[in-house]
Amino acid sequence: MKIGVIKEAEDNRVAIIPSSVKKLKSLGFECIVEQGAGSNAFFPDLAFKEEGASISDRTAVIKHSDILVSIHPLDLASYKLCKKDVLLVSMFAPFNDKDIEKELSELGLKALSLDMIPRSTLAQSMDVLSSMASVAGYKSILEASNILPRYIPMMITAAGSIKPARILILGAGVAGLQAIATAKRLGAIVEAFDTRSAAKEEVESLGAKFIEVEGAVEDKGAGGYGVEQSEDFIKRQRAEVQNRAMNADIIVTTAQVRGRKAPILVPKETVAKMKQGSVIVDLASSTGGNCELSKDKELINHNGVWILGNSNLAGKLPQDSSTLFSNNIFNLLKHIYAAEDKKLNPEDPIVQGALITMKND
Amino acid sequence: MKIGVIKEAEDNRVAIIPSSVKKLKSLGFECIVEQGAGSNAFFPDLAFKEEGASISDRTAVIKHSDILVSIHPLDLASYKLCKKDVLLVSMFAPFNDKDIEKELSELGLKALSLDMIPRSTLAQSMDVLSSMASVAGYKSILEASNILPRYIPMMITAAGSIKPARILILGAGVAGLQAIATAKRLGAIVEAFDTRSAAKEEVESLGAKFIEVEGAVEDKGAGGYGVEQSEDFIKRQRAEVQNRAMNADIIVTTAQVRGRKAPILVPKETVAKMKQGSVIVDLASSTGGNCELSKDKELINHNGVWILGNSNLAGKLPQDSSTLFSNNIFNLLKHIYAAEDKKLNPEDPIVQGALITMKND
Amino acid sequence: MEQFIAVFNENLFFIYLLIFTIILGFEVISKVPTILHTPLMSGANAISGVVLIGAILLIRTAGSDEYLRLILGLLGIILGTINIVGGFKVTDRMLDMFKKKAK
Amino acid sequence: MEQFIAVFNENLFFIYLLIFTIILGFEVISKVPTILHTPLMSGANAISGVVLIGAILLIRTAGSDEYLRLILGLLGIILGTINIVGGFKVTDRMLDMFKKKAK
Amino acid sequence: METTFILNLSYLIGVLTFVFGLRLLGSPDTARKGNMLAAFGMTFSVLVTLFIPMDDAPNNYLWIFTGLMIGGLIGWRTAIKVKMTDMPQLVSILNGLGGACAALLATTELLPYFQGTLEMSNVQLAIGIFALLIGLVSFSGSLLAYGKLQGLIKDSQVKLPKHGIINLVMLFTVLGLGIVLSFFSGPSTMFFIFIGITLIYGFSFVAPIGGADMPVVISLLNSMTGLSAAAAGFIYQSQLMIVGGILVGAAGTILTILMCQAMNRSLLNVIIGGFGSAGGAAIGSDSDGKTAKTISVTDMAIQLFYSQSVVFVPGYGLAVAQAQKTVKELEDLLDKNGVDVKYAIHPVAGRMPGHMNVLLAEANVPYPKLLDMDEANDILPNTDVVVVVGANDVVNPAAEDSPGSSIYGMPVLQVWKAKNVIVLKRSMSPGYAGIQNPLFFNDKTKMLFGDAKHTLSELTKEVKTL
Amino acid sequence: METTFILNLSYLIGVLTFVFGLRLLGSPDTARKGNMLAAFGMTFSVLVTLFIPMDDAPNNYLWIFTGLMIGGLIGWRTAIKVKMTDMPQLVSILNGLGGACAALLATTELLPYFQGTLEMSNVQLAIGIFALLIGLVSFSGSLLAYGKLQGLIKDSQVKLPKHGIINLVMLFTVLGLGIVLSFFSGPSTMFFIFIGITLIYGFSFVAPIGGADMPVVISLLNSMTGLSAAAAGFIYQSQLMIVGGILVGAAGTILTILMCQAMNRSLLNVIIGGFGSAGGAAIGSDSDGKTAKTISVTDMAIQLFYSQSVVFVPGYGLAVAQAQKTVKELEDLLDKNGVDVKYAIHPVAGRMPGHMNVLLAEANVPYPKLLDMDEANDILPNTDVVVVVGANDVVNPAAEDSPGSSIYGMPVLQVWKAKNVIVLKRSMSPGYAGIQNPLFFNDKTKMLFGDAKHTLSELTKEVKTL
Ligand SMILES: NC(=O)c1ccc[n+]([C@@H]2O[C@H](COP(=O)([O-])OP(=O)(O)OC[C@H]3O[C@@H](n4cnc5c(N)ncnc54)[C@H](OP(=O)(O)O)[C@@H]3O)[C@@H](O)[C@H]2O)c1
Ligand SMILES: NC(=O)c1ccc[n+]([C@@H]2O[C@H](COP(=O)([O-])OP(=O)(O)OC[C@H]3O[C@@H](n4cnc5c(N)ncnc54)[C@H](OP(=O)(O)O)[C@@H]3O)[C@@H](O)[C@H]2O)c1
Ligand SMILES: NC(=O)c1ccc[n+]([C@@H]2O[C@H](COP(=O)([O-])OP(=O)(O)OC[C@H]3O[C@@H](n4cnc5c(N)ncnc54)[C@H](O)[C@@H]3O)[C@@H](O)[C@H]2O)c1
Ligand SMILES: NC(=O)c1ccc[n+]([C@@H]2O[C@H](COP(=O)([O-])OP(=O)(O)OC[C@H]3O[C@@H](n4cnc5c(N)ncnc54)[C@H](O)[C@@H]3O)[C@@H](O)[C@H]2O)c1
Repeated sequence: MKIGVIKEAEDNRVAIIPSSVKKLKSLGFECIVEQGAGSNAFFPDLAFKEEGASISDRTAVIKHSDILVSIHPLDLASYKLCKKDVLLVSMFAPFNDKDIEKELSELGLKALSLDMIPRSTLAQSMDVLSSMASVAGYKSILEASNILPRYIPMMITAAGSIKPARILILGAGVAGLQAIATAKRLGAIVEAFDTRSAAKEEVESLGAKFIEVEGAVEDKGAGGYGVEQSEDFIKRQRAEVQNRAMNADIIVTTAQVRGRKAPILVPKETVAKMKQGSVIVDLASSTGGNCELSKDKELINHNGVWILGNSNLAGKLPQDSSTLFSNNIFNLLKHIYAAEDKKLNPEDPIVQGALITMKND
Repeated sequence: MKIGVIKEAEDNRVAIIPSSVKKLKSLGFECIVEQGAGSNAFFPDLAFKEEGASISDRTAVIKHSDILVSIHPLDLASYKLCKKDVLLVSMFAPFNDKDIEKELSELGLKALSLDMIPRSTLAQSMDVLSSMASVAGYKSILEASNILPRYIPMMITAAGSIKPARILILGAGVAGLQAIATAKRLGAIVEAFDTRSAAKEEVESLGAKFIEVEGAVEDKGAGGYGVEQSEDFIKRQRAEVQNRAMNADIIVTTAQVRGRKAPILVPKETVAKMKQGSVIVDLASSTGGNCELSKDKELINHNGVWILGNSNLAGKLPQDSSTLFSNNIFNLLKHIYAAEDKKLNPEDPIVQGALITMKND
Repeated sequence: MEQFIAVFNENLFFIYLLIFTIILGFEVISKVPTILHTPLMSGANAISGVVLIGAILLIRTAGSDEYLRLILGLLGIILGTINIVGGFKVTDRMLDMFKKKAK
Repeated sequence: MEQFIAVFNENLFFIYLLIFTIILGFEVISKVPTILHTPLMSGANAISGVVLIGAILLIRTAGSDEYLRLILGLLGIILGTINIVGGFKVTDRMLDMFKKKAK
Repeated sequence: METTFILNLSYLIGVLTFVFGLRLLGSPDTARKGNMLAAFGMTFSVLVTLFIPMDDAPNNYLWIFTGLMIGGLIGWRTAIKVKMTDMPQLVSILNGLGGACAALLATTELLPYFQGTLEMSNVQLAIGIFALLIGLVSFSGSLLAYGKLQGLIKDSQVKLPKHGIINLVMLFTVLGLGIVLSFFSGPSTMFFIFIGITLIYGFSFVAPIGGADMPVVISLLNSMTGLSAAAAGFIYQSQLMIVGGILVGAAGTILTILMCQAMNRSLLNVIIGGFGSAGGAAIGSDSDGKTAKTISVTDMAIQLFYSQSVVFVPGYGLAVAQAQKTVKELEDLLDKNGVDVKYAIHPVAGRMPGHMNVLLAEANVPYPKLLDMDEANDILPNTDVVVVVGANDVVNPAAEDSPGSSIYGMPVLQVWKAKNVIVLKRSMSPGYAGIQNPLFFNDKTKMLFGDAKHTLSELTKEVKTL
Repeated sequence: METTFILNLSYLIGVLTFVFGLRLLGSPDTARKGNMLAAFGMTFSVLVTLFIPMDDAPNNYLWIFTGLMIGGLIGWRTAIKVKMTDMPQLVSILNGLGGACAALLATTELLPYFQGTLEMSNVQLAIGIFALLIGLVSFSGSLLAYGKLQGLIKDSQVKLPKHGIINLVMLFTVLGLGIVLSFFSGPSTMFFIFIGITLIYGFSFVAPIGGADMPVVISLLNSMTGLSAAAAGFIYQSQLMIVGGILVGAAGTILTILMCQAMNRSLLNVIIGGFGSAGGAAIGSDSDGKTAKTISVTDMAIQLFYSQSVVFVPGYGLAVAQAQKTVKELEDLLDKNGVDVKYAIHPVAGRMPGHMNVLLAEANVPYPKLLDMDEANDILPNTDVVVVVGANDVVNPAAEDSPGSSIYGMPVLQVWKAKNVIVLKRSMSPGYAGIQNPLFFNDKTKMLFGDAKHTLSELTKEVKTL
């Protein structure tokens, strides 16, 4: 079977890297790689060749692949060139792009959406959302601290004492946790908030402070589960978060809700009260942003406050994130083609979750 | 006495910040600040006014100041507008700009060069070289890790294991040490090298590894001082450094020798052998660079290796470095005008060291 | 009471000795790390086999035809010896674990 | 030698007692932290003032006109009492330092 | 005169070897020496007792040597052949034999009196009865303890309802009979009845006690044997027996108390017993009814300290407990003793990629000590002890061998291939994936429950005493 | 009969209070109780001795109570008024008085014999001479020790050349005389000569010993007093004196040995003495000839543990020693005991801006514990102990008060305003600026030499035992 690897249009990453080419080969897959596909991630064509891939132009790759892998989906026109029984592998994001399922079905193509892989323990080695969110969380702090006109760590020096920066992480999923870890490393005072009940423990497991508000309702009878909180409590909690936000030097927001617009966690008024030169990094900008003012893929300065909207920060660490992405793809292909006859097993929960078209084909 | 503060032409910093204005006032100094002088460092004019400074246009500031403070020297034309008995305070760098002394003398102006302040324990609170080098060292790692397409820390994840980055610091002065500290924080494996004999202890005091070569000549009779090393030893040492450089993900070079061109520590051949996507940050680029290929104030990519030449990285952390700079200036002025009659004491070792014209005036 | 006082006064030093023995018994053990509890118990057990001495004296002084005494004494000797020999040996085996490794 | 053996056999329990006392003296002290050396010395010193008992017995049994004995005994009592009272008190003051703070 | 002197001196030496032997037994470094010393003193005293000239004593050496040979052989062989894990039983039975010996002596000396062929003073009588009573209880109690530990007898087979009250009643009966016999004498049948009831009482005394409390009882019985030996010593006027017996009695008593303290129980609580057979019930059991085994901090400390290689497997629990520095401290201690310590990092341990790396970097664990999954799986089969610190899913063998499991197919750390596995967690509850972990029921696995940070710092404390 | 019983019982109780008192004195938590217990037992025994009915004893209570009152008053007042720093002297003189008391008793009992008015057995005689000898040595030796510690007598004033040999000769003379007197009797002049020479020997014995060794000698003399009390006990047939005295003698001996061990010396080395008056010479002295004082790890540990507030001042030496984690460990321990611990960071401490911040962040010292210079200088005057860890220039008072100094005018941490300063460094060598530091010669300052990491970890060890 031939696996096609495409050069991403607006991303420095590449979906499959040379070392995976070799491993795939040992499983019986052959790779055709578009010219220059890996160059922005510092994987030159030569490296692909050395590991046994063939280099072709884009159309050839698309036309001859049995499995066509890309990070972002291609345009429909390109997909029309594909073989009939091709398997498209990409982050189709059917939750955000509501039409994609229908369009691909109409073309009669089998599409496996990487962002639909179930988030089970077993599937974690194939979960690109996790690995990319992790990179993004790390990168968000590096970007922010590079934009921030101030130091992160405390410094008591002959030229004056610098207080440690305060960094606020809103949304403590994979990206948020990685951001917390990185911020702590740099010496910041880190606080975090999330609505999930498990988040507190997770945040504290990294040594950061979880923002809590007194007076939470606890129902001993509920067996440890959270119970509905009072209106008043939620209000105070929100106020508390806003309070910390105003004193923060850096805010990283990562809160996303599948298939819906991202919740607004940093409204205009909060931004207006922030310190000059402070930085907001909004990882949810592609789905509307957690900050009211953020613009996707842009760094803006709003009255002295920097706001970076970028949901694709993983693309800014292209070499390692390509490596991780490629490993995920390898693990995925290895798993779904594990059967002797190299056929997809429609019963497999991962295939079931991720296959967005032609499920019963 | 009036202190004039100029908006820097090519730098985001400002030499005096609002809080220093206030402190200077309590010593009897008045500040006139050029419009927008602090805006790039996130100190708006309003803040200056609130602390008691007056805001003027550039010419007015230059004309009315008794002490004219700037980070970088102004052009001679501007200096011509000054009062006759003005004290110019700036980083004139007479070691690099050999003419400046003569030119200013000819104009009959008293100039105090900040980079000529003696590096004694006492003068450390006025030493802008130290404070700015410290910022630059910190920033060099942030910049480099932001350019690097890879992670710095080790990561063992479901999508593969990432090895920790290797960071090599050449020149372990103030900037180098700060770079070491920052790199260690981010989880890198750090190695450093310097020619000063005290450097080993200093590097190790930060928990990093000092690059040593076996067979150093040690003369017990020399009382602990280093002795001349054999030609062969120096050669092996250089080879050892080159070896580490080739395996490094990031190299930060900071080696400078006063009044001379910076030594070449990373020759072309080494760069050619470095990994794809690796980064060199050359803090010595303004005096020719420690890397043969570096270009001052430019980020270039040489066959897949990034080379950032920038000797002014402190300017990229404008708010805090302005604060530190301003504190240095305040300490300096407080020290040199400590006498009742607000006259410079020509005997003072700091005045003696830093005054580059009209020493006996 | 009279009798008690007499015994007390007469055997004063012996009573001192008993009390001191008890204190000493407490004292030597009181700071023992938990890990040594079992070997210590085993060692103490072996020492309590000292009752063998009594059995030996019993037989040595028994008439050669007092078979009941002799048989009971023989049994006593066997039991006591098992206690002593087995006790010390097994303690030694337990303590073998604590041999320091060459560092 | 004869004499020695006789004394030994007669005073067997007393000899046991002496030996056990010595062992006990060693034992109670042997694990003392360095910081307690001085107070312990001081406390032991106070206890050695027990010789006062002898001085009291001396006077109590001295004839009311044996002035030499009485005067020497008086001196003994004074010295012994100073040793005891001063010794315990000063030890107490030293140990005052170790009062645990309210935590 | 001179022989008395020699005897006295020899016994004095014997006593001193016991004192110093016990003392040396109190510290790991010298314990072996202490045992040897006491053994030497014992041998010496026995030899002196054997050969010291006695006026017109029949000696009967044949009887004696026969006894010594038989006893010595049996003792030695048993001690050599017993399995390490069966030691407690052995100690128990040995102790019972000692008690029996004392009881035998007492019986032999008392019998003529009750048969009316000998006169005895009240004091002698009382002491004899005391030696008999204690020796008998120690004997029958130790026998039952042996049976229980060896698995021959189950707790439920010998435990009666209201056993505490029964024991109390029996105790008073035995004591009452003893007092009557000592002070008012009685017929020889009464003497035999006394022996019978006392034996039953010893049995009954141990019957309700079980599980983790057995060592305490053995220790208690042990100190009883010491006392009975001392009492027997009075009969034979042997200082060695008296002082040695009392010494063992005292040491045994304090040891018993220490053991109770180590289990956070009172001695009374143990003896009245029954309730609280040490946490065994709190532990879950798997579907086959297998139960997880626990290990004590002390035993674990020894095991770690004296092993060649240890691998820590950190998981989310390490992060929750924030125990990274503590584990590092333990590592340092082990390292110093020459143990080869590594960390095995599973790719999905924790709750974010690289979670463990972040923590261990914070604790300054050097990179070369961190193994990723493949490296770890290579060395695990040759590892002496694996310590799983708050990890669960990532060491779940179900991922390899139960196709039905939701994590089947995920590569995991094969800790069960190591020689020993110790799991530190707070309870039997599952991890993130919510599935049971058969590892906990593996024969090689021992559990140590509690917050990881607390457990680890207890461990470091214990290791420091080694 | 009954009074004997009461006396015996009381003395038994007295002995037990001594045993347990000494035992409790061995642990910081119980030491005070132990002292009280022994004091109680002593009072009780004295009272019993006073009032127990004695057949036709003249009693002479007036004499006794006069003595008790005078002695009690003097003892109490001295003990109350003595300064903490003068304690060792006091213990020494008190001990001397005890020795004198024993010697007096012995003299009183022996005098009639030597005057020919009383017969005595050899054993009694020997024991009396023993009590006398030991008591006298203890008395005169303690007096000299007192004089030396109080500064009344300088080592050089009493130390003769070849003092070791002189002492040896005197020792043999004294012993010889004693033996002659015990076994062959002699005229009363010989008895008095014996007393005289023995007194001189006690003096001479202590003469060559000096400095840090004094406590050891006092302890040794102390155990001697115990033995003399025991010997005197034989004269009066008092078990309390005998057992109590021997107990103190044994405890004192082992204590003496422990003290020597703590100083890494042997007892013999101390007694032969002279060489090695504990490091004093290695320490530099400033221009006025003032010398720096050192402190022991133990004393420092106590001082830290029992103070209210401690401020650490880290400097470049902390970085060189890589002692950041160790200092944090110590902080944690102190913190647990309620000590308020802070860190004072001087702006130029270390070799790069923020050097200390980097290190302390690595050790996870929380930010609120870090004070910058101004904050620190505010609280330093109210700080109990400042611990300077490898800092030098940044705590140099010359910056404030010697206009000639190259760092004159630089603001520094005013550690000398705190109540106590302890400086941890390896030697007296200067820091980066290359200038001497008068702080080291300040009256409040004590030095503790050694690598900071090593010293700090010794400190934590010691603090853990508190
Ligand atoms: N790495 C990632 O990116 C990521 C992200 C999300 C989810 N996950 C999932 O998380 C799991 C990670 O596996 P894991 O083995 O690290 O963790 P785990 O399976 O979640 O198990 C953690 C164990 O730690 C114990 N524990 C919790 N607090 C403790 C404490 N204070 N002291 C001692 N033990 C404590 C818990 O047992 P007790 O309650 O009995 O103490 C629990 O069984 C995987 O299922 C993985 O898929 C991973
Ligand atoms: N902060 C900066 O940016 C910077 C940069 C360059 C220079 N400086 C200068 O460096 C100095 C800093 O002052 P400081 O007080 O931190 O340091 P310092 O004055 O240099 O003194 C450090 C002291 O630490 C002791 N030390 C070294 N290694 C040790 C070890 N392993 N254990 C214990 N002690 C050790 C040394 O004494 P022993 O040898 O006796 O042990 C030394 O006296 C100032 O003079 C400052 O001007 C600072
Ligand atoms: N294989 C696995 O087991 C696996 C893999 C990855 C993630 N996960 C789990 O999935 C969950 C989500 O991970 P993710 O990072 O992809 O989530 P995400 O990117 O969808 O959301 C990020 C975080 O934002 C939070 N959030 C949503 N609304 C919020 C609001 N209004 N205010 C504050 N916070 C808000 C969410 O709770 C989440 O933690 C986590 O619990 C993670 O542990 C499991
Ligand atoms: N007040 C003070 O006491 C004070 C203040 C600041 C700096 N200093 C000292 O001044 C010294 C220099 O500080 P800096 O950072 O300004 O120096 P710098 O910027 O002039 O040079 C940086 C470093 O490069 C090194 N270097 C030069 N040639 C080299 C070569 N060929 N290879 C490798 N390394 C080479 C130098 O030794 C120096 O450490 C340091 O020792 C520092 O501690 C003292």
